[in-house]
This record gives sequence, structure tokens and C-alpha cells, in this order.
Amino acid sequence: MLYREAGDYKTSYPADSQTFPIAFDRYRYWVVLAVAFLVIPFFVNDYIVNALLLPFLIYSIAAIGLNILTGYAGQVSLGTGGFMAVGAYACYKLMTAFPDVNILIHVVLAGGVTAAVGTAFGLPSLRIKGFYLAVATLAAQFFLVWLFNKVAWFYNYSASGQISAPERTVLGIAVTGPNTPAWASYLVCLVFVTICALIARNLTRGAMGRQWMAIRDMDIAAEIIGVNPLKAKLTAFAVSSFFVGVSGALFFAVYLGAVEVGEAFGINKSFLVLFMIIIGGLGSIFGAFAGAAFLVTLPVFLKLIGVDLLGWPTDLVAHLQLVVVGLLIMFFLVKEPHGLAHLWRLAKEKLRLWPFPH
Amino acid sequence: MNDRQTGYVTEDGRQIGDVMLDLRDITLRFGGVEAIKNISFDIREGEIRAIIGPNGAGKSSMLNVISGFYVPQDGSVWFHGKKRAPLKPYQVARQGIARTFQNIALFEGMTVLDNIMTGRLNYTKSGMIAQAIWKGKAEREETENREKVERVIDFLEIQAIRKTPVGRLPYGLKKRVELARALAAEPKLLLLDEPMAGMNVEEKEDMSRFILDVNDEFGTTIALIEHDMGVVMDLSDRVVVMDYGKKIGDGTPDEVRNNQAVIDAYLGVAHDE
Amino acid sequence: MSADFLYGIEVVINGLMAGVMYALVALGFVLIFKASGIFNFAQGVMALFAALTLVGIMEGQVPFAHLINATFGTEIHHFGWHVPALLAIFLTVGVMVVFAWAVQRFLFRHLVGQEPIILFMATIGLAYFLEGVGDLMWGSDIKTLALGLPQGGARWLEDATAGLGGEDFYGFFIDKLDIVATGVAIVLVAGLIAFSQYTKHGRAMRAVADDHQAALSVGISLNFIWILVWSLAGFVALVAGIMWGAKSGVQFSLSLIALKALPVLMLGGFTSIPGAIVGGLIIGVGEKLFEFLIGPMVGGATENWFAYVLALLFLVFRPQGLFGEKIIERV
Amino acid sequence: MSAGPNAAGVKTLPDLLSRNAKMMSDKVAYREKEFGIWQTWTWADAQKEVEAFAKGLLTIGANSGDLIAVAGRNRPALYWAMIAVQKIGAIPVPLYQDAAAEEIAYALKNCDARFAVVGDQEQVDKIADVRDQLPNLKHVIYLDGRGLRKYDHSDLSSFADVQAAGEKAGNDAELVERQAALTYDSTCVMLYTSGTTSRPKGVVLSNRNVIETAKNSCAFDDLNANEEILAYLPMAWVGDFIFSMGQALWTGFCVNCPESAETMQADMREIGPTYFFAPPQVFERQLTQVMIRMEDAGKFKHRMFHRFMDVAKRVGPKLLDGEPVGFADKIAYTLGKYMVYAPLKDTLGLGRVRVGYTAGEAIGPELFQFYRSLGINLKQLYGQTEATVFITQQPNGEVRADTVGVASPEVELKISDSGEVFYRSPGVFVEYFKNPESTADTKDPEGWVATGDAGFIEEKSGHLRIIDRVKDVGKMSDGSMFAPKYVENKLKFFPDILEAVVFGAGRDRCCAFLNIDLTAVGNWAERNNIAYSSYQELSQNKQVLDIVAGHVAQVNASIAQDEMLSNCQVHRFLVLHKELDADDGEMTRTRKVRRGVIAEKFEDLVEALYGGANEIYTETEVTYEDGRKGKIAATLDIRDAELSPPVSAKVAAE
Repeated sequence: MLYREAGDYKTSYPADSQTFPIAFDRYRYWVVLAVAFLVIPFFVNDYIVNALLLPFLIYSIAAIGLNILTGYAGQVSLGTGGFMAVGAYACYKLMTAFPDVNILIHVVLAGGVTAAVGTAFGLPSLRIKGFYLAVATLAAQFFLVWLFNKVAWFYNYSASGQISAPERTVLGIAVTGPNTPAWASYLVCLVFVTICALIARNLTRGAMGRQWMAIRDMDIAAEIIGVNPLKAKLTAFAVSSFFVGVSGALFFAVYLGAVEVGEAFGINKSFLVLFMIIIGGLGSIFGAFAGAAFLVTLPVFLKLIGVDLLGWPTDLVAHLQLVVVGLLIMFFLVKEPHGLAHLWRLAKEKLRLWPFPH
Repeated sequence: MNDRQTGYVTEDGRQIGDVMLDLRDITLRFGGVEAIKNISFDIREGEIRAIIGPNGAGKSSMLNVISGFYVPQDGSVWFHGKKRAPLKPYQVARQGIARTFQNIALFEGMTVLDNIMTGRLNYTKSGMIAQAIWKGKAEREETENREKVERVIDFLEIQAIRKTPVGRLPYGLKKRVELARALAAEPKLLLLDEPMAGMNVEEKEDMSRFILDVNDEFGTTIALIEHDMGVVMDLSDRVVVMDYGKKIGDGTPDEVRNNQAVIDAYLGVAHDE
Repeated sequence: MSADFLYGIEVVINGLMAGVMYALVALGFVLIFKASGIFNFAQGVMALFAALTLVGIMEGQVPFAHLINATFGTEIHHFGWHVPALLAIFLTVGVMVVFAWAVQRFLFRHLVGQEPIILFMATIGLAYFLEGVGDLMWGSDIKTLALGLPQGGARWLEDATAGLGGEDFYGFFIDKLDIVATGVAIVLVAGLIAFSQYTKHGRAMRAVADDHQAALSVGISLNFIWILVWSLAGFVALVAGIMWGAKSGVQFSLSLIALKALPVLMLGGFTSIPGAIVGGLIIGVGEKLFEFLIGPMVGGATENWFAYVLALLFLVFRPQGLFGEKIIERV
Repeated sequence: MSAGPNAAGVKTLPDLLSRNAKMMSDKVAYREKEFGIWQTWTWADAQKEVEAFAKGLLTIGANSGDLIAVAGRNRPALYWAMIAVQKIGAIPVPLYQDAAAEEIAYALKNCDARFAVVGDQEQVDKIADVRDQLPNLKHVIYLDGRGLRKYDHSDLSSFADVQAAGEKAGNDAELVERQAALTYDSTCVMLYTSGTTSRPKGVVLSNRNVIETAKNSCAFDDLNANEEILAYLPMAWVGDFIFSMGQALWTGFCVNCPESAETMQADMREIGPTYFFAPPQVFERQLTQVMIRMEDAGKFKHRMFHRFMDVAKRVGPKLLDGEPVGFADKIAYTLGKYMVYAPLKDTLGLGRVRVGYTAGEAIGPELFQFYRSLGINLKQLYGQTEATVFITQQPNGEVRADTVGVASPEVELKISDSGEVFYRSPGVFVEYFKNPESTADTKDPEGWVATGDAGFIEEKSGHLRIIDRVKDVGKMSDGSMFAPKYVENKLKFFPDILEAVVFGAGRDRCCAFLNIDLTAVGNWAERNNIAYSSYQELSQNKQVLDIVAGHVAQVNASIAQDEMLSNCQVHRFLVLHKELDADDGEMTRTRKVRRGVIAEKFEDLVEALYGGANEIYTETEVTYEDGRKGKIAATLDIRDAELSPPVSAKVAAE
């Protein structure tokens, strides 16, 4: 209905295979970016940022990462929390070891470290498939968490066993530590999200992505037509872990500021991110964002209703939240196994074909 | 017909070259069962070689051996005159051997175009970083591959379904897309596992035309398994006949047609053909 | 015999007993996976839920009391009666059967034909839901399960074995409850095997596990079978819940034992009952021994992950698990 | 873009190309969807291609005056080929690519072509089949070498090779000479009229014909260099030659060629032409498509669509013609524009159409109005090959379904006493190739050309209205004009009526046989759950006959509007008990009714119609699918149709 495609023809392959081939989508995309970068920063307060924006952005990165591994390469992982922890602790060690190096670089490096760890834990995926692999990744989850708990070196022998981010600045503005302005932390995360999304898109639209999807859809055929499964799977683990690591680092350094590995990066984190990509849609970057947005806003919303409106005790609402999330996941799997992204695609198709039904 | 030195000339005057792929005394077992019993035959440059035989004769296993998916217990595979060390399937593919599958093995989650593009994966040189940045090397490479792929699409006349998800295609077209994917890899040797299984007459004619054209335009050597005798006799230069894992015949279509062992085998299984 | 060695043996024995518990939970998984190809992640939560329900019923708690009070400002919490344990157990089983039916009716009937991964995800959702409901119904405070099961160390055994290893060995310390649990577990396993071997429904169950279509064609109702296996799984969960609950109180952590059962499954294979048992024992003994021998050097608490790493390494070398047969891939 | 020929010294199409290559060298001239994207060529590129090929033709020995056949689907290279042919002083002869081998053979023999430029293997094979009958055919050039590898290439070569050879040989000088030698009156192209009745005739058109016509027609709709057109109609058809060669070269607008027949719709949507031509059948097919697709739409959409289409029917045409409309209507229409019309046009690829034409045969008013009401400026034109298309066309704001518009610029019209339409214009063809006598009896010394169509010019509007082929127009007993086709078409515009045969020649009044459309009426029957077992049964159903009677009455009413034809109103009709069928010789294979055959075959029925009976029993021999013969018997109702007083009478009455 809103689409006008007559006269929108492509005269080159780059133009034909661009991310948003339809002009209308392209404009929308630029508008969203513009708003995110040029408008929102001026209208945010601490509550909005900490309750909604930061978690949304950071989980989006994690979800993109997991979606690359699970959605594109078809390797189910329950170790996301553990890998986020790697990112967080790597970032912490780097921040404290090299105080003068720019924090942004540390975050990226943290991602790199996580990629290495992730690749190592990805090795079994060559022999182990499906659920077996999913369970195997739990090994990473538990082992890593245990490791960061037990080995004092990781938390610099602090008495509490916690790690907390010292203040670091970018261009003279604090982006970590207690007196960080809300908009600054928002912008930092936004920049990372944007870059990560672009990278993810580029990797998935090209040869790399096809390799992954080939393995996902039919690994034997993929190998016979020349895909090296080792390479395909490990790259998937590496890239995925990199994103997850970055999100972990931001989660710790920019968002929480101080974490205790057990509760911040426990098994539930793994599931949370997994849900995000299921509800959002496997094998879709947009899905990662949609899922993150959904599961970040839901609790806030429920709390609003339960606590503020009905005046229920918070623990009760927390339980209700479990119920609702559980129900939602089941509902989605029954109604739309391909997630919000698919709904979005369908809606778009309808609009493009309007007024025709199909 | 088994002199390994020089080639021969076909009725329609095509020059068939030297031996490209040579299978010597291949034996393949699954646990106790012998799927292939000590089979030898060769495939020559530029020829269309058919492997026929009743169901369960071990034809597909033979292709799987060639494409490195099964490793035979005994015997050796010689490619371009060199003995081939046991390779992983993807390494075989990189040597220039592409194939299609008996029951279609397309990547259901992707569009026709993406499926065919996977055929070009072995030609991708740009590394992960380059691909992450996209602009520049990766994009150039993508474009080059796309150009090659579009030639194939044009060749197989599937322009109209370029952007359709393969899941939605009818059977016949899927087969064609699979062939396209194999061709996109610009193989030296093309293995076709029952390319016309379950097709109607018209589709079969198209497919036969394509196979001949491929062999003709690109000079691709083709080895194919097929049940439809008519098709086999029309298409192929030489035929290997298998039965219960043994080779019972090898030669030109006519030679094979008049080979007693073959006739028996086929009469014996006429019902399940 | 040196004391350390004897302590080692004690560890092994304890490990074996823990292993039986793992096996017990793992059994729940296997039952459902065999029959319906569903990897039921909610098994652990089912155990928790079952235990909570049992306690709730015994103590005559008002379901959803917390919620009701919050909404209507009332102050109800107990009916004020106590239900005898045996009756309560029966009632709980009833609840689990209803639950099984509901799961089948409202969830999996709509997911027939989906890829396994989707089904798996669904059970994770189920786990969340069930956990929430459990907390809402019975409250999330830690409860003690007073079934009058024997508690504490088995003195007679300790006395009998004291002195075996000189004066610094005080005899094997083994929890009575563990012994009972082991007994129950063994009975249960035997029962299940007998059921699936010798009863009509049991055979039907196996038939379904082997080949859905064939089973359908001989007129077995998949729906019924699935409700059956879920009920069985629920029952197994209840037993596991009772044992663990009696041991360490009924609380959320109980649902985590499910996770412990996963490596057991990886070892034993998702479809093999004996596999689940042997796997359970290996894991139990393995992690206890590892904690006993290596734990002290690395700061302890290795049970958290050892099982997984063990299973992982094992699978890398034998992907089909303990009892699975070699997979021949085809194209 | 009004560089008149003499102004810029332009005498030929190649001159126009050179001019464009100079004046707008970077402007996109041609696009073709190939290998998944739109390959583009600027005017400068086109110039290079053409020159290369022209030189190539020289090297393989093409002389000026040669006739060179061109056959294949619309592709830039083939258009270049035609220009190149003209450049070397030879004459391009585009042929229908789907013509059978013998038709091609006839054409090639008739013009005795020395060269042929063709699209692909299919064409090459066709020519090869008849090669032995064409001693003078020297060389065949193909574009797409697919499957031709094994062919003997001694007198066969690819377009690219010829170009390469040309580049190598050079001889630019000769090329310049050849082009310079051409004049404004030298032959530009020869086109074969699709000979429905007789053998096809080769119509020779001069540069003057083509360029003058292009100039005038472009001025008429002020077409400019920014137009986009989709070249999908046969290259051998004069229309495509004028649009894709004449007008394109004149204004410099862009010609787009689709990837293949089955992607045409999609390609059209991508390009979104601004200037579009299609014969009524195309529009008809499209409309049916739309309706079918809308059928499976949900309740809401369905209602919305029809609601707004009604608004459009009421308001759309008025808006197009700049007439005033009520405020409420304006609102409703604007709303509808966003909800339905604009998206619909867009999905059909008509979103950007500025000027659209339909011609070839009469277009149904509903059909015509549907597109108009969407806001597409669809107009009718009347033309023929001999006139280089344009005779009359409808100016913006004066568009009606039942006329074909006013005389095109520089075209004079006259109606002979017999009612035949004559015209004279700069577009009038030079001659029929090697056929002076038929040239003579179509074109008189003063240059007036007989169209062979009967028609008249409305006093008030000055629009021409075509009635029928002259040979089909008869006289009734009272001497007034009898135009069966005209009436039959009006009847057939109703979806319920498949075929109509009107009698009345030499009689005092008109009567008609009708065939109902089994699908249309069948649907209606289902919706009103009326059971029927066969065409025959349905055709005699009372309700059906009532509906048909209604249609006939409407037709009569509209016929009554034409003072000349008011006597052609249908007084009585019956619905035949069998569908008219080519197998029974009642129609031609091209589904044209054979009035004579039918008249004698159903003599009894005709008599009954005029005899005044209310029903009649009849038996008819039929041929079944498998060729068996059989008899069907039926009793047919005969209905009197409601008549309308002729306009003249009305006037008198007041």
C-alpha cells in the first residue's frame, strides 16, 4: 500500500543485492538511524536509558551474535551467558591492566578474546550435532562461570569477588563508572550496535553467510559441494562469540558497572538471549532486534501493570513474569515458529501486493 | 574400449580425450554388506558416461565414492593420471568435481539465487574481515560470482524464479536449480545422480537438452546415473552396467544393449523399474 | 587398607547413589524423547513443581494464596487441615496427569511435525511457565518435605565399617535417605522396564518410539501414548522431587538437577533406558571422585561443570554415545 | 526536442541517431533486462554498436538497396541492426518472430532478402528449413549462439563476430558515403501487413513518412526525452517500429526490452513506463487477472476495493477530463487513490504512465473506463500500416470509448458516399512492394488512401467513429446502413455474451443469434444456485434469457444514439442451443463468425426469428472433440427485444 516500486529498477549487481533493495525501505532505515543518533540523545533520562535503551541495545548485540550461530549456522548454543562473562572479564582485565588505552578498544579486544574462547568451545561441534551440541555448550556455560568465580586473578583478588568498572572517558566524557551521563552510555552502545549490525549483515549476505546457511540447511550436501564444515562452523562460533563478547563487555562496563558472575551471566542469561532470537526470528538480523526489544520491554511493562497499577508485591510480579514469558514463548512457537521477523516479512509482502491478497 | 592411452571419436564427431577419472578395483563395505564389489572403469575427457543398473545395484554408492563421501575399503581413484589420496568431500569438490543428488539436496532456507551462488563458494578468496567490510574486495568478488551465476541462470532458463525461495518450487524446477548450482562451480567433471527421476516426458526432454548443451558448450565431462534406458542410450557415449555391486557390462550403448548379462539383469528386475 | 583409599571408596559409593538420582531424572527425559522425539527441558521443573504440590497438599495450603491476598487484600494461606502423605502423593500424581494432558492438548498437539529444535524450545517455555505457576500456587519460600523418610547417616553401617582403616577411619558415612532413594530408584527403574516390556501400553509406547507411522497404522492412538509418557515422566519427576526435596528442601535449585541429568543423557544417549542408568552412575561417581581428588587443588565446587566437560569430551570421541550404534550417513 | 529534419540536416533515422549521440550522448537510450539486471546503453554507446555492425555488414558484402530481414524478440541489438541496415543504404524488413517457417519463407522470397539478422537458434532453424527455396539469401546473423555451436558457420555468424569483423576492416569512408547518399524520401523500412484475408503485402515507408509522423505524434502528446517505454510488441508491427524506432530516435527517449516473455509483467513493473501502448486483449487479460486475484481477498479488502472502484467509475474519468466534481467525491477519490488506485496501478506497472494508447480493434467501454477511472490517461487511436500508424487519435480531455478521436496532425479525412473512410497525410506509404496494382487501388493519384473501414464523423464532437469493414457493411431493405459487426461488438462487450450473429441485410429489421459465455453465466448460475447440466440447458434458462434481453435492450439504446445506424437495433433474438464452433465450420480458426455459413445452417431459426414464432424446435448436427458426429435437438425461446426511439425521432417529439 505504501510501496511504489514502478520505476525502481536495478542496473548493477551491487544495487540489486543491497540490504534494502526497495527505495521505501531504504528511506525508512535512514530515518530510524537519524532519529536514534540525532534525536533520542537529547530526550533521554536515566530511567529510560537504564531500564530500556541500554539493555535493548546490548541484548541486541548478543542476540545478533547468537542468531549468527543458531539462526544462520544452525548450531544451537546454551553458553551465551558464559561467553558474555568472558567478554566482561576480558574487558575488566584490560581496563585495569591498561588504564590509558581507550575503553572502546578494550571492548573490541574483549570481543576478540571471547571469539578465541568461543572457537575453542566450538571445536566439538564438528563431531557433535543437534541437542548433543546444545547440551555440550552448557559445559562452556558452567565451566566458565565456575572459573571466574574460583580463580581470583580474574577479579583482581577483590574481597567481594565482584568486578566493578573504573571510570573511563571517551573524548573527555565519562562512559563508564558512576558519573556517566545517560546519553553518553546510550551513544556508546548505539555505536557498537550499529557497527555490529552492519558487520553481521555483510557477513550473512555474502559468501560467509551462504556457507553457514548451507551447513544449517543440509550439512552433507554442503560439504559435497565444497563447503569446509570445520571452517564454516568455527567461523560461525568465532563471529558469534565476538558479538556476544562485545555485548558482555558493554553489559558489565557501561550498563551494570559492577557484576557478580553467577547472577549476571548465569544459565538464565543464555536462555534469555535464546528466547530473544526465537521470538524475534531465527536467521534474521531484524529478528534479533525485535526479540531483544520485546523481552526487554515486557518485564518493564508487566512491572508497570502489576506493581504500579495493581500494587502487587514485586516477587509476585516476578513470578507472573515467568508465567507470561513462558506462555508467550509457547504461543509464538505454536502460532509463528519463525518469529516476529517472519510476521514483519508477511506484513511487508501484504503491503507490497496491496490491494491484492497474494 | 579399455585402452587407457588415447581417446576416440563419437558418431557426432566429438573428440573424446584421455582418461580423466579412473576407478580401479573399488570395493566398498557397510559393516558386513558389500555395496560395491571390486569395480573398475574410467571416465574420459569430454564424454558423457552413464552408470545404469537395477535399484540397489550400488550406483549411488559409486558416485559417493567418486565425490569422496564414502571411502572405499579397497581400490584406488585416479584423477588426471594421479592417484588420489583419500580426500574429504569438500576437497574433492575443489578439484573440480561437482554433482547433483538423487533426492534433491537444495538448501531449502535460501532463494534460488543464493542456492546457485553456493556453487561459487570455492571461488571466494576474500577473507572474513574483507567480507565484514563488504565494500571493495568482497563486493567485487560477489559481483564477479553473480555474473558467472547469471550466465548459468540464463543458460538453464530459470530467470523467472531467480528470487523465489526453493521451497516453493515444483519438483522439476528444483532439479534444474540443483543442476545450476553444480554448473556454477564450473566443474571439470559433473556427476548427475538420476537427473530425470520423477520427471514427466517434457521435463525429461528439457533436461536431456540441457545435459547435452552443457557437455557441448562448456565441454564438461559428465557421469550420470539414470533409469530411463531411452534417455541413457540417447545421451551417453559409454555405459557402465552394475548389478548387485558388480560390474556386468561396459561399452557403447549398442554394445551394452546386446550384452547378454545386461539383458538378463534387466529382465530379472523389469518389474521394479 | 589406607584410610584415604577407604574414604575414596566411600566417595564412590556416595557417587553411585547420587548417580542413581541423576539416572532417575534422566529417565524422565528418555521416556518422553523415545516416545515423542521431544527433548523435555522442563523435566527438572516438573520435579520441583511435583514436590511443591505434594508439600502444598500435605500442609493444606491454599493455592495462589499470595495472589489472592494481593488482589483482594485477604489474609488466607492454609485450609488448616493436613493430608496424609500417601493420599497426598496420589493427589499429586493426579495433578501431574492433568498436567500431562494439558501439555498434550494445548501445546504439542499444535506442534506436530515441527523440527525437534522448535519442540525443545517449547519445553523451555514450558519450564518457565511451570516454574512461575509453581511459585504462584505455593509460594517460592523453601519448604521442608516431612514424609518421615529416614534422615541422617546410617549409624549401623558406620559402626560396622569403623576401624577397617585404622583409627583415623571412622567408617563409611552414608545418608540413610540416599539408601532409601537408591532402593526406590531401583524399584522404579525395574518397574518402568517391566511396564514397557510386559504391558500392552508399554509395548504400544515402544512401538511409537520405533515408528510413528507404523504405530498409527496398527491403530495405536499417538495422543494417548503421549499423554501416557508425559504422565509417567510426571510420576518419575515426583519421585525425584520427593527424594531431592527430602534431602535438601523443596526450592528452586531443585529444578537445576534437571540440568545435571543432561550430561547423563549425552553419555547414555537420549533413547536408551539402560544408557540413562549407566550414564547416571558414571557421572555420579565421576564428579564425586573428581571433587575428592582434584577439587581441593582448584578451589572445589567442580560438580557444577565436571559432568558436562566429561560428557563433552566423551562425545567428541564417541558421538553416538554409550549405547547408540554407529550412524551411516546417506545422500 | 524540435530539431526539425531540415534544421539539423536530419534526413534519416541513422541521422537522428548521430544527432542524439552528439546532442545527448550520455542519455540512456536502451535498456535490456539480461542476467538479472538492466543492462544500459547511452545514445553514444548505441551509435558505436550501430557503426560497428554497419561496417560489419559492409565487410560481408551488403549493398545499398538490399533488403535485410530482421526477426526475433524485442532486443536492443535488433533495433541497432535495423538502424545499421539503414545506415548502409539497405532496407530493414522486420518479420514476426513467431511466424511459421513457410510464412517466413514467403516473406523472404517476396522481398528476396540477401541477409537475415535473427534472435536465436529457433529463427535460424526456421530459415534453415526453407533455405533451399532462397537462393539469394547470402548470410544469416544471430544474436544468441546458444545451441548453434555445431552448425555450419560458412554462411552463419554471430552479431558480435560481424561487429568485430567490421571494426577490423574499418572502411569508415564508405559508410559515411552510403549514409550521405540517403535522402528524406529514400526507403526507411518495409513492413508486412498481417494478411488475414490475402497474402501479406510489403508496405514501403520512406524516411519522410516515419520522421514526419514521429514528429507530429510526439508533438500531439508532447512526448519528450524522459519518457520510458517497454518494447514488447512484435518488431514486425508498424506500431512498434514507430514507438521504438521513430519516436524514440526523434525525442531520444529510452526503449526498455524485457528479459523474456514470462518475466514481461515483472519487468514492466520494474521499469514503470511513462508511455505505453497495448491492444485491447492485453488490457482485457490484465483486468481479468485483477478481478480473479481480488476474488480471494478478505471480506474487508474485497468490500473496500469495490467500494472505491465505484467511486472511481463515477469520478475518475471526469477528473481526467478536467471536468468539475463535487467536494465529497473529490475527498472519496483522493482516499481511494491512496487505498486502491495508486497501489493497484503500481503493482500493474502502470504507476507512471502519462500517456497510454490502445488500438487495433474496438475496446469494451467497461474495460476502457476501468483504466481511465484509475487515473490512467488511456486513449484510443485509429491507424494502419499504410498510414505509418496515425490516422486519428483522441486529444486529452476528449476521450470516449465509442470514438477513435480526431484527425492526427497534418492528416486530412474524408468519408466517401459509400461511407468509407479516406485519409491523406505525410505518413501515407510509398507503395506496396512489387505490387503496383494493389497500390493503385488503395492510393489514388491525389494521395488519398482508402482504409477499407466504414465510419462517420460526429457533427458535434468532430470525432471519427468506425462502424465496420466496408465489405461487411450492407444495406437493409429500406436502404439504410446495416453494420452487423458494429452491433455484434456492442453485444459482445457484455461478459455474459460470448458470440453474436446479427442478420438484417436486405431485410426490414435486425435479428440476432447469441451465444452466452458459459464461464461468466455459469458463475452467475452457481452464485444464485441455479442447477444446469449443459450449455444447452443453461442457454434456455428463463432468468438467463431475461438477463440477455436486458443486455440487448441496452445495446439497442446506445445504437439508437447514432442517427445513421438506428435501424440496426436488434428486434428479436434467440440464444443458440450450441456454442458456435470452428470444428463445425461456423467460425474461422481465428474465431470470426461466418455469417453466411451460419445463416444457411440455421435457416429454420432465422425464419423463425423473422416469422414471429415464440419458440422453435430444431435439430443440429455437431462434431465432438473426437471427431464423431452427432445430433442435438432443442426447443428455443425467441424473445422480442425492447427498442429505443432513434435520436432524430426524440428531437422531433420535443
